[in-house]
Amino acid sequence: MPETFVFYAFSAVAIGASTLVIGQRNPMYSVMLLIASFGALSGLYIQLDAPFVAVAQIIIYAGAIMVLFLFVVMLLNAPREDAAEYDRSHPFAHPNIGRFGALLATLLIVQLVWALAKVGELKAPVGSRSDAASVGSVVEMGRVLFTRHTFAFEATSVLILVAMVGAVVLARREGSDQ
Amino acid sequence: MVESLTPYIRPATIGIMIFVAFNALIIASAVLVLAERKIMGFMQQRYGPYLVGPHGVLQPIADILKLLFKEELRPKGADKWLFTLAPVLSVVTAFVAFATVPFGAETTFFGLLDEPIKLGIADVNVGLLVVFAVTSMGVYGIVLAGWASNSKYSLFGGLRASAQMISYELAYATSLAAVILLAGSLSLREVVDAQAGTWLGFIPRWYIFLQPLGFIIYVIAGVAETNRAPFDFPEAEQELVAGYNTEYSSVRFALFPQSEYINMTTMSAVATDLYLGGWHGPFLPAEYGWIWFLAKVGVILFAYIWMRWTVPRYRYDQLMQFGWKWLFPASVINLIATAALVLYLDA
Amino acid sequence: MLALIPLFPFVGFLVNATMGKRLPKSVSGGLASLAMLASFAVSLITVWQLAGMSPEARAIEQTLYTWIASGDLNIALSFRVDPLAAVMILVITGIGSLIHIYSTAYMHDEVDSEFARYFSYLNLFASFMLVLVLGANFPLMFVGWEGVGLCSYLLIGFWFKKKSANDAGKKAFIVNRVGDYAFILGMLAIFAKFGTLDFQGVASAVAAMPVETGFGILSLATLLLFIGATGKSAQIPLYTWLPDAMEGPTPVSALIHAATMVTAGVYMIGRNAVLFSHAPETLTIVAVIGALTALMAGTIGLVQNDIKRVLAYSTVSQLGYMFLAMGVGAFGAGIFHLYTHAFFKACLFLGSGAVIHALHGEQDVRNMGGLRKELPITYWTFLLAAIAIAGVFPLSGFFSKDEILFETFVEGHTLLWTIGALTALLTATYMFRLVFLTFHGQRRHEAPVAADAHDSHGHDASSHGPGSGSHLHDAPPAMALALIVLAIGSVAAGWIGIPHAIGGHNELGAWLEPSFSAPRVAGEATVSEAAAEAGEAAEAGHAALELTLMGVSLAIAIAGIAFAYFVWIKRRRIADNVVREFPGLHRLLLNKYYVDELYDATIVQPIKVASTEGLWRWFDVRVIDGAVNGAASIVDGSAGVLRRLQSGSVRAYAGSLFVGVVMILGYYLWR
Amino acid sequence: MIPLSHYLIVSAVLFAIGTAGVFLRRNLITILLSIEIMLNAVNLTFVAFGRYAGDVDGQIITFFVMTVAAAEAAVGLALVIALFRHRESLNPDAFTSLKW
Repeated sequence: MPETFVFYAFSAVAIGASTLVIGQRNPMYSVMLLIASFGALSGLYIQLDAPFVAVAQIIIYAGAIMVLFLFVVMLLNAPREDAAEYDRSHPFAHPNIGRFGALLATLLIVQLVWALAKVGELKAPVGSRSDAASVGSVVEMGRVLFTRHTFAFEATSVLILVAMVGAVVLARREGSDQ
Repeated sequence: MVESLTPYIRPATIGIMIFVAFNALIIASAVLVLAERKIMGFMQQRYGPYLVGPHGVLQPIADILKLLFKEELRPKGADKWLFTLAPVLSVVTAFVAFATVPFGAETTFFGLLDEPIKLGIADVNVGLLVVFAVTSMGVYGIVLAGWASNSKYSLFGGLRASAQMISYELAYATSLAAVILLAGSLSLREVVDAQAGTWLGFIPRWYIFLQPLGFIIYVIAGVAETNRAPFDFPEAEQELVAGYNTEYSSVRFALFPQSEYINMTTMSAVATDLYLGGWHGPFLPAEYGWIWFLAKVGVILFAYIWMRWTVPRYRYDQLMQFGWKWLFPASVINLIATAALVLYLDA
Repeated sequence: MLALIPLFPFVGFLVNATMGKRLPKSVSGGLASLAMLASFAVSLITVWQLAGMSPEARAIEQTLYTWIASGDLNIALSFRVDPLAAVMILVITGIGSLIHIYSTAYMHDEVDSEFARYFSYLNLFASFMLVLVLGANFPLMFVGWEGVGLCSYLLIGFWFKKKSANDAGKKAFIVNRVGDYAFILGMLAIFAKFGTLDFQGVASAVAAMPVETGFGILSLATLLLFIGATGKSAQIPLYTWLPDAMEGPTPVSALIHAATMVTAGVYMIGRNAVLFSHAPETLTIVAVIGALTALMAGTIGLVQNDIKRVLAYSTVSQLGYMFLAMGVGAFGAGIFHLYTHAFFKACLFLGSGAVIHALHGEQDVRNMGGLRKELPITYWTFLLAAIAIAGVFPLSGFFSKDEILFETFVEGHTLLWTIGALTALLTATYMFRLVFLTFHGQRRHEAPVAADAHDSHGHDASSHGPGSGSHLHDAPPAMALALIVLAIGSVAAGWIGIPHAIGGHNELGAWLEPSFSAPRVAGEATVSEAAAEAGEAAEAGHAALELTLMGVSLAIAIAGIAFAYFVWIKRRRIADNVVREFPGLHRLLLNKYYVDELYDATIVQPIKVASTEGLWRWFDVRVIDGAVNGAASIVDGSAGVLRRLQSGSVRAYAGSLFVGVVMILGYYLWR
Repeated sequence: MIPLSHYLIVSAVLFAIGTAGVFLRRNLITILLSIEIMLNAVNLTFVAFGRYAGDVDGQIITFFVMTVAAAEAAVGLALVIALFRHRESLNPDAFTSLKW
């Protein structure tokens, strides 16, 4: 069962890396580990007959977004977290909120797994209802993207523009307006 | 498992291919080291390396040995893991990038094999994107090196590398997209085969004739992506001692130029496949097309070196200006024009 | 084609309003005048086409598109020109263009932007007025109706830096609004009754009905419409705004407050002649109101000293005449007078404008006199117009006024006829008082001083250089042209309405006749033909009577002139003596019967008090503010508690959100 | 063949990890990274369901998610830089001035 093995390998890498991302304090490591996790995820995408998404995942996430993160980490060069000063006025602003959040997260996992267990249909093999060709072809994807989802596509383009302008305005130093 | 990614070939042959490509790349980098210094010498009216072996052909070997026997230094306060990871990462990405680059038609290696195989490791239906993706990963090696060695020169080098490579990836990808439009496929092999034959019997159907602007943009962006002069800001000797690899020595150091040369080779190979018709050429039977391929790659590599020793380095702001305000718009225009052309021809 | 007529001025307005600031005066003014001339040309062509048709079918209708369609209310944006409208558009565009040309010279001392503003308003007014006239249904007419009101407001308050001008503008607008409100109600009543607002539809529907006896829905509707008319046409009780409107530039007074806009009410009644003639009650009211207005305004005009106010009151009184005519059912006569009046009143106003122009803003006749020499053109044109309005044969005023009086007499309203005749006497008197005081006798003024003293006029005297009062310059060519043309008009305009009695045959009457009868259906034609025949017969029968009446009114006119000459030229003392003898009467007239004060006391003050004490001090402060503050304080109180939750810590918010997620999911699982 | 539920469980776990990260870490950049993890978990779900249902919409939505992620990263990091300039800190609890 090679693909089962591959699946477990990728999943393990993804989950492990993600755990480490939030598990240690150095943002530099976090970024690198997250890249690893993305790589594993793209592996899963390939296994799901979505090679294009897989490559896009690498190009966009690993190749662009993460570089941006890395850039900022290096720019600010603030590798370690500083101890927080809390105001006690808020129940959630308590030092233990971290653990509280972790608890909630585990709770969420339990709930989701349970929910999945409830739905019997999901036990079916992922490829059972359709063949790879129907989802694998880049041509089909492009056609759908530019016909059925044209509006969303344009909207995202506008979104990107706005984000770009916003980022420029925000990151610009005060006084360097001219 | 996925059909799209399985290059339906026997593991044996894929192993052979990997072996061939790997060694080819290593040799190429060695040759390039020598070629670079020889050509530089020629251009500066010197002999260049001359002592080691006849006309100094063994110079690369000597360099490698020298580097191997150097001491492994790691600066105090450098990040242990990343400092080691960085060069490995860069060289690995450099190698992997070549994985989906086909470099020849079917051949039997002068009858060594009982049945012909396609020259090229993996034939993926999104091969072009894979190349692009892996090369885009290449930046991490440099950036990490710059950050991990905990030195301001290196840090500047890394910052510059990240900004520069992100900026030029845009133009790079856009010029690729134009070719994809023409060929109507993301598979490099199909792109190459789309360029077989000739117009009017004597002009080869290479995309360079359809995409002159695209080709120029691709080459320039490629130079910037590989951090070669005139865009070698990450390691600008006059400004930052040696940029991101200031603190490196011995093998770790050796890996950086290694990966740089491999990246150059990959760039040239991809350029050949995309614009120069790959292994297609006159006079030779398709079986020996890989010779054509090598020749074309060689020409482009020569151009690389030529450029390096001819053109002075930019200023960093000029680099950014050029990348964002000229190269990228030009590539977009090129893309739109190509799209219009394709639409017109199809309609 | 029809749409072009209002369109040209509108385009002119757009251009002047948008880029007028940057245009030199010659361009903006020339453009505006050109627009008017263009639409005048189009009107001429239209009327020519109209004249080509057979008298019954004289109408061109053009429907652009359906404007409002909701339920059974269906209003098309359609223009319709029939003989009546034809006369109106000719008057509006013709006199309008003359006044535009006049204004180019008159307003020349304004800065470019003001100049352009003035002409943009003027053009806008013209286009609205044309819409009013050409509109084929009530709502469209109402659009024009409101539009001209707006423009008149803008133009009266043109020199908005002057408080008096602003107040006058506001007054005009508000008083008009009262009328417009009634007008809207009238429209609603008509729609409720007939289910249509199209003039043709209403007319034919009414024609089918019997003449109403007593006070019914028709009387109500028509009365409401008439109240609207009193607002627009300055009749009792809503006339008070017109005299104040003289704060505006003089050409504006000439165009809007003498020649065109104020006649809108008359036109409206003429347009709905069929409707009104089915409501005798209203017609009587109209007639009485008209007569009373004419008399009252005449008496006031006798003692006013501001040259423009005198003209204003004379306008009011002439409008009274027109309504009198309408009231006695002599629609043709009324329109005829409207048409002649447009000429000579415009001429008079422009003449007075020339005088004021020459005197750098002097408006008080007591400071004038002896201008005959300095301002010959102005003098002669003014004189001709005055004779015309006084009603001396064979000038235009004579025929129209006489026709009205005759019709009144024939209809049997002897009392009204007497009032009319008396008013004619007054008219002749005060007009010539004006002429004599202004142009004869000796100069009684120092121009520069006067200019500074009563600079009730936008001009700065210095632009003419000090001491220029010693030598006055007559109207510049542009103004002179307008004056002369109008003078000729006021002489000759009447000749298309010469009654049969003296060998003419009232072309205008015949021309207008179809507009006042219901749209004829085939078969009805013969009947109305018969009616027309009968009318002819009656005319013939009355010839002798008409001749005598003519003689009478002519005598009256001459008498008035002679009286004026006697009092204000020969024996100046008499006037003063009279004043001294009856100071109360004089003050009463001088203060316009204290009507303004009356309105102020009875209407304005109560409303003021009610709104300040009741609405403001009690309702607004107590109720509304109380509610607002109460809500605010409630929010404040609760927020004081809730704000604790807003710690500003992002993760706190995320935490609360996350808790919510987990709980909702849990609910769906455990359920 | 791997059951659909496996992929879903993986994505659920990733999502939970992301959420936990938002609470555990006191570094704005790491928190942004955690958000990226969540987005990717969702992407995985989309692609898995898309594969299961046999249409490409799942993947296309993934692209939109990526776009949003890119925008979010750009603006978020710009904010981080701006904040860091004001207080030499990346601790979210240091920026609690936006309250009553």
